[in-house]
Amino acid sequence: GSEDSANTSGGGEAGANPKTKHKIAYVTNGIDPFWDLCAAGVRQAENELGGVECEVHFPPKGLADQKSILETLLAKGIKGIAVSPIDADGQTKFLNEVAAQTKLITHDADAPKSDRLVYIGTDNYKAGRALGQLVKEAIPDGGEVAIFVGRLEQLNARQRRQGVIDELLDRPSQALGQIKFDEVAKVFKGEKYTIVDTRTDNFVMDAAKSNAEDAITKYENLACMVGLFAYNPPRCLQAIKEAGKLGQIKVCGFDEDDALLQAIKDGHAYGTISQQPWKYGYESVRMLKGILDGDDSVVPASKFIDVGYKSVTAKNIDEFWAEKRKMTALGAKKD
Amino acid sequence: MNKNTLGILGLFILIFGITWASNENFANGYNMTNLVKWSSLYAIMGIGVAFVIITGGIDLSIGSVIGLVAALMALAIKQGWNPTLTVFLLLGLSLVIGLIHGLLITKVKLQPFVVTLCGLLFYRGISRWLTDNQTMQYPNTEGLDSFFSGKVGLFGQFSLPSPLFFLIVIAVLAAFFLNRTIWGRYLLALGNNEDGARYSGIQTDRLKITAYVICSFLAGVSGLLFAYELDSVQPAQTGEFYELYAIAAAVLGGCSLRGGQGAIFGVIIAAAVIRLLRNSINLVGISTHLEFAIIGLVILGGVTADELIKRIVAKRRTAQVNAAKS
Amino acid sequence: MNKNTLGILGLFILIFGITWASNENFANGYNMTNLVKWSSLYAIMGIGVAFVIITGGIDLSIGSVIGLVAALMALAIKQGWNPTLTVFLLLGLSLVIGLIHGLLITKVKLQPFVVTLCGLLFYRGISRWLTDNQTMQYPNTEGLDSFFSGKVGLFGQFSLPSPLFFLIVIAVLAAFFLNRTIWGRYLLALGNNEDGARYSGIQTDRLKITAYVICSFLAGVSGLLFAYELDSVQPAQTGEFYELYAIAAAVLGGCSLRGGQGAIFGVIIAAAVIRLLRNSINLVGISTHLEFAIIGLVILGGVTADELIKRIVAKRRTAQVNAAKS
Amino acid sequence: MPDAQPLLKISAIGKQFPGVRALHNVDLTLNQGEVLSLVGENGAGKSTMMKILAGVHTPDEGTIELDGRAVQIGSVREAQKHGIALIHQELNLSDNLDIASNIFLGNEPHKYGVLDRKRIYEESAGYLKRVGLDFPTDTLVADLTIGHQQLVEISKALSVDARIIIMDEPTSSLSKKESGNLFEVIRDLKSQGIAIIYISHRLGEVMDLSDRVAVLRDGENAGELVGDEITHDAMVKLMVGRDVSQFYNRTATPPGEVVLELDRLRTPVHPTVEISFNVCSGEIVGIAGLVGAGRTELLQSIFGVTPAVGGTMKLEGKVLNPRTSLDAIDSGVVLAPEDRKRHGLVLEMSVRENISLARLRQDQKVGMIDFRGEAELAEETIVKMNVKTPHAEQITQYLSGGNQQKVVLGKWLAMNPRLLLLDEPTRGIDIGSKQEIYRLMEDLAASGVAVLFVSSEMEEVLGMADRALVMHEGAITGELPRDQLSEEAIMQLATGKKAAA
Ligand SMILES: Nc1ncnc2c1ncn2[C@@H]1O[C@H](COP(=O)(O)OP(=O)(O)OP(=O)(O)O)[C@@H](O)[C@H]1O
Ligand SMILES: Nc1ncnc2c1ncn2[C@@H]1O[C@H](COP(=O)(O)OP(=O)(O)OP(=O)(O)O)[C@@H](O)[C@H]1O
Ligand SMILES: [Mg+2]
Ligand SMILES: [Mg+2]
Repeated sequence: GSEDSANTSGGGEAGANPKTKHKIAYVTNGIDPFWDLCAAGVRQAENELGGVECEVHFPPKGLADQKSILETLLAKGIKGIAVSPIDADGQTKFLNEVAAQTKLITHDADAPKSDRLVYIGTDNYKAGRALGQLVKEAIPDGGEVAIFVGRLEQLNARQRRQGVIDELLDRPSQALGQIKFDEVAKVFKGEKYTIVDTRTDNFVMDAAKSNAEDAITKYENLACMVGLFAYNPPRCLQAIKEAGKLGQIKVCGFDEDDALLQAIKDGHAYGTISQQPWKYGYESVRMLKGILDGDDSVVPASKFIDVGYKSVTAKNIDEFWAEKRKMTALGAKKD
Repeated sequence: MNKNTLGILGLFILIFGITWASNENFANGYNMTNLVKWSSLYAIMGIGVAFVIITGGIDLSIGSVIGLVAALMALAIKQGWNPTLTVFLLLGLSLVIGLIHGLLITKVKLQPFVVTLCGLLFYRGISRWLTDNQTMQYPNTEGLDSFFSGKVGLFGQFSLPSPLFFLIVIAVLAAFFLNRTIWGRYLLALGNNEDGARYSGIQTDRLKITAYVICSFLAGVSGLLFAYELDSVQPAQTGEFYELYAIAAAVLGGCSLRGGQGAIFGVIIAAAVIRLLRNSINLVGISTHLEFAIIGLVILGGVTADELIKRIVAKRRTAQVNAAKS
Repeated sequence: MNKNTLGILGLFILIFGITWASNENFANGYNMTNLVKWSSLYAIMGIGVAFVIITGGIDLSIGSVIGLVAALMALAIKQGWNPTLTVFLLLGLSLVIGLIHGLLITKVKLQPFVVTLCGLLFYRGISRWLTDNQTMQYPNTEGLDSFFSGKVGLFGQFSLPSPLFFLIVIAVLAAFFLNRTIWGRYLLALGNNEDGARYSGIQTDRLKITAYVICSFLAGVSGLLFAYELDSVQPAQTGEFYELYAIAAAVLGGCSLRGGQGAIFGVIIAAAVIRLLRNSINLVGISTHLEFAIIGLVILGGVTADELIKRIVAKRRTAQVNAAKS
Repeated sequence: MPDAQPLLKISAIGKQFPGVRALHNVDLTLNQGEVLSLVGENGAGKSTMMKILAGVHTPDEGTIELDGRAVQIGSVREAQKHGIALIHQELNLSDNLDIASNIFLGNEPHKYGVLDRKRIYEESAGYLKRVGLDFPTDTLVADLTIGHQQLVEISKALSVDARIIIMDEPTSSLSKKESGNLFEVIRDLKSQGIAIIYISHRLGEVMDLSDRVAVLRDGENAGELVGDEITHDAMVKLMVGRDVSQFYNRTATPPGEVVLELDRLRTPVHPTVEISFNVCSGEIVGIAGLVGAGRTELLQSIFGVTPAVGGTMKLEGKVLNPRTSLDAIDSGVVLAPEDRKRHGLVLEMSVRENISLARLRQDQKVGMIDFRGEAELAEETIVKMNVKTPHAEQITQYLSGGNQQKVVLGKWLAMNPRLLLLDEPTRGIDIGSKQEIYRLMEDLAASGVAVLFVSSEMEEVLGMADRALVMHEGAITGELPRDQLSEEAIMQLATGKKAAA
């Protein structure tokens, strides 16, 4: 009886409806406020560009969850997916499976060996070097530097850290694909700068703060604290404030937590490197829409769209913060 | 099949039906295959923990054991060890872990919750340390890859994933062990009344240790399955939280945390319910932020309904007795 | 102070000494103030969960309750609610949460592990959903800020952090309640022998509910303290895992998971041990990757030593009894 | 004799449990200052009736009147307010607390909830004196023997200012001396106008104490006896519905070869005391002694659950050194333990599963359960032991005490033991079942099994033992052959006076 019902159902009509929006999905690598800013960019593009309807998924616990979300999206017949692969190399095979069934692009982290159509991202190593540059500006006379990060198992975290270390030790630049990573439990002594420690907190907020506190206790001559994940610099700032060493220990960070931006404005922190996350979201939607509309010109020959990064210091903080506010407000939409 | 299992089966069918009705793609081959795959993975963990729960114990460490085994496998391959040999070594390691748990619990008489909580912390820390907290890839050691995460096509996009075969073997053995062998009977007896079992000549310590060994062993198997399924390991994350899902599956599937009660089939269905819920949330398009809340509610609803049904049955039985007597 | 508490105090002094010896900065005012602060925060959670453990129950939900309260506070302030009023509302909410747990456990007769596991999932999901999973900053509502996370300077960099005052008040009340009031007595009695307590006219259900209410309430208080301490909330992460630390502190501090046993002072010292370990790991310069492993080992070592000491004491007592008899 | 206005009047009480009708249409009256005994077989509903009075259970139907006024007793609190105190059949102390705290548990003197510790310790000392318990009031209950714990329970009942005190088998774990002490207390209470409801399976005590006896059978009133009507035979007849004559009819046969031989055995609780004796095939040997004399400990050491710390044992000439019960069972030694519910049975399992629990190992086929054999064994045993159960699948929890004990025995008989150890085989068991258990012991002895039993009931030892060993503080103080058995001789040895050998 299925043939009869197929005739009478309006299935054909709906498929031909030109107003039907492309259903696409934006998949992150976890739950983090960073991704909410990206989602803001997604919403913005959705509103501005029209013709697409985008789901945003935050896999709660790592790779298994990301994989099953992608599988479900495929099952659902989604037309395009932008994903930030948690482990690009390990996932290549699976990503190819995905790419075979839908339009796949990567953002934030690339899977260069996979069949993804385009990668939207920044060079985290370069961004790390830029962060090292900020540290140099913050403490031009040199001194002890400690690094704080959530987890070093994420490639971007390792790249950033390596960038900072290489820059401070004035090592030559490494190519993104072939970076040699330094050990974690090691002190790196350069001419002016010494990287005394790297502490991880596993995303536990109180650990992030107490790591900062303990570093202040341990390294009496600490000159600069570098936070590689969004929540790290604000925790460092709190610890410094409570130790009565505001201004004495400089802070340089990554990302754009409001507390950090405020501190830059107030002169308590030196600066931060922003990847302008909304651009990931915006560009991802723009790419997918273009690809789905059959407009191949959106994809550059290099298959790489560099959204770049921005060094934010007291000089440009007002302008940057205004942009962030605008983006957040623009994209805010309950999911 | 007992009454408990019927309840959870009903829940499964209900959610299955609702999801199907609200999304036509739900029943396609691709999605079904995936659902079967993830359910199998969860069910294997759940069966392991069910054995421990039947003895009246608990195992909080399995998530970390999964992480450890997965990490060590990747590490060993990287170091150039023979993959197949490593698999056996790691399964051996998980047996040893279970043995240690069991010995601490029976001989030193520590509480299972405490021992396995320490295990949870310890194995996770060791994984992170050994791998320097780096994500590790699984190279294509072809044989193992398709053994642990391959598929046998059926028709269309319907296929049978490797973990299902593992589950079938494990479930059949487990159910057989529990219901048909003397040791299974002993396990149930000691879960109900440990002293009573001991006075009947049952070597309760050995059996309890066996239960922890089975549990850790199946966690080890799961670790390999998960790792090969994902082709990669994150030492800080892989397996995190799984103990809670496994325990939830065991409880929802009819194991009482008081011990002495358990049904393998129920655990499998319960694991499938948990996976189905997640699938359903993603398919129907409910905010992923709500996922945990919904799973929590459904489990709570499930066990509450179970409890209330039991009471009604008991009441009816009283009424029957009265009717018969007067 | 009982014997159990002496053991954990010894452990504390040992680690304290070792750390001090290996890092001279350890004993400076800044570090001591921090150590006291974090220990107080953990101890408050630990005391809450101790009440539940004394009844023979467990509460896995407190980490999620902490996250929920912290998230709602930020949300309310953002929405322009009166902060002080919100504090009272949220403390009220945590009371209600405890009440619901208690009712489900006593009236519907669900197992504490199951109820609070569902709570763990549910509250976490709700926090994420309500806040749309956004990190929320705590604006400087000055009064509350210094109330929950202020400091009273002593000399040099030594000062007394707010959480310490909270802890003192809570600990004194808790110890008084447990050891000096009839309800504390009832709690201990019912944890040991629930039927016996009921036959003595003790309203066991009410008391058990009270224990869950106290636990959730203290989790609520901790939620506010943590949030103000960190000046921000990550709905998906704040409080995650804390239940395990709190339970570990309670167990290490002398509460038996079998119920009927508990000492507030022990829990406080045990919480301090856990925090001290972390501090020590950072100061001595051990890889943070190993943190979990070390904490796990120390807890296991602590409870093992405790168990072995108990046995030796029991043996000596037997010997004495025999000596007295013959 | 009853006054116009009884203190307590219970009418037409009914109570159902899932699958069990415990009480049906029960009437009972109680007058001021009288001792009313309640007797009946296991499961007759005695404890249930008393739990209703104490507010533990609520009745499904019927009324309770106190001083002529109908009352609802919805909780233990309310019962206490009405002046009703119940000493439960099972011990209900919190052994993490001390004696004083337990005596006042639920009834503490307090000010705004704050304990009045001084009063608690002072006043509890007085109660201890009354029941003759000579311990400091801050002794942990966990450190007391069962018998002493029972005395704490009794002190607890005295501490609530009760008009009605109910004692549910208070002497089941008391020795003769301690029981005597309790009877003094009861008479004293009675003289103060307090009414007592006394439940016991020891009919001798009942005859001595009671003004009136009410008998329950199958949850219904079976009759009442007053004054001179209270005789052993009359009570038994009402309880079981027929005459039970010839209670003990042991006729010893000459013993066979030595089955069990103990040579200077030392148990963990009394590691300095050496125990030596023999038990022969076909012999029934009783072990008498006061509570806490170490009899249970001895049986447990022979059975391997608490392995001996020194000395040697031989079973039929072969060295027996069991480290676990399994070792003992494999050599042909089995034990029906004192605490049936905790050690004897897996209460949540069916009669079939309990009966086969020990035998499974023998009948296995490469580890697999022989289900058919198991079912046959269960059916056979139920018939042989005369277990009253609707079917083999009944959960043992729902059986009466006597039938539970028969299941325990059935489990062990299926093992064809060489030596049967019985610890208080008839504790808390009604008269009909008792008789069947005695018969069984004799049958086994006749078939050549050696039987060693521990009993605190003097008549049981006198009636059943071919030979009695008497223990005191872990040591065997004497051995009495059947012709020298007497109450006085046993008491002498049990209190530590060595027999002039
Ligand atoms: N809580 C309960 N749930 C179910 N059945 C019960 C419960 N308590 C008692 N029963 C059943 O009710 C009946 C009466 O039990 P009760 O304990 O009153 O007997 P009893 O006369 O005190 O026996 P005994 O001499 O062995 O103490 C028995 O069949 C018993 O199994
Ligand atoms: N597991 C144990 N741990 C410590 N002491 C024990 C233990 N079991 C028995 N005892 C003690 O050993 C002594 C002998 O106890 P046992 O139970 O063997 O005596 P019994 O003569 O069988 O008395 P009952 O009639 O009460 O069973 C008592 O003082 C008792 O408190
Ligand atoms: Mg009774
Ligand atoms: Mg005994």
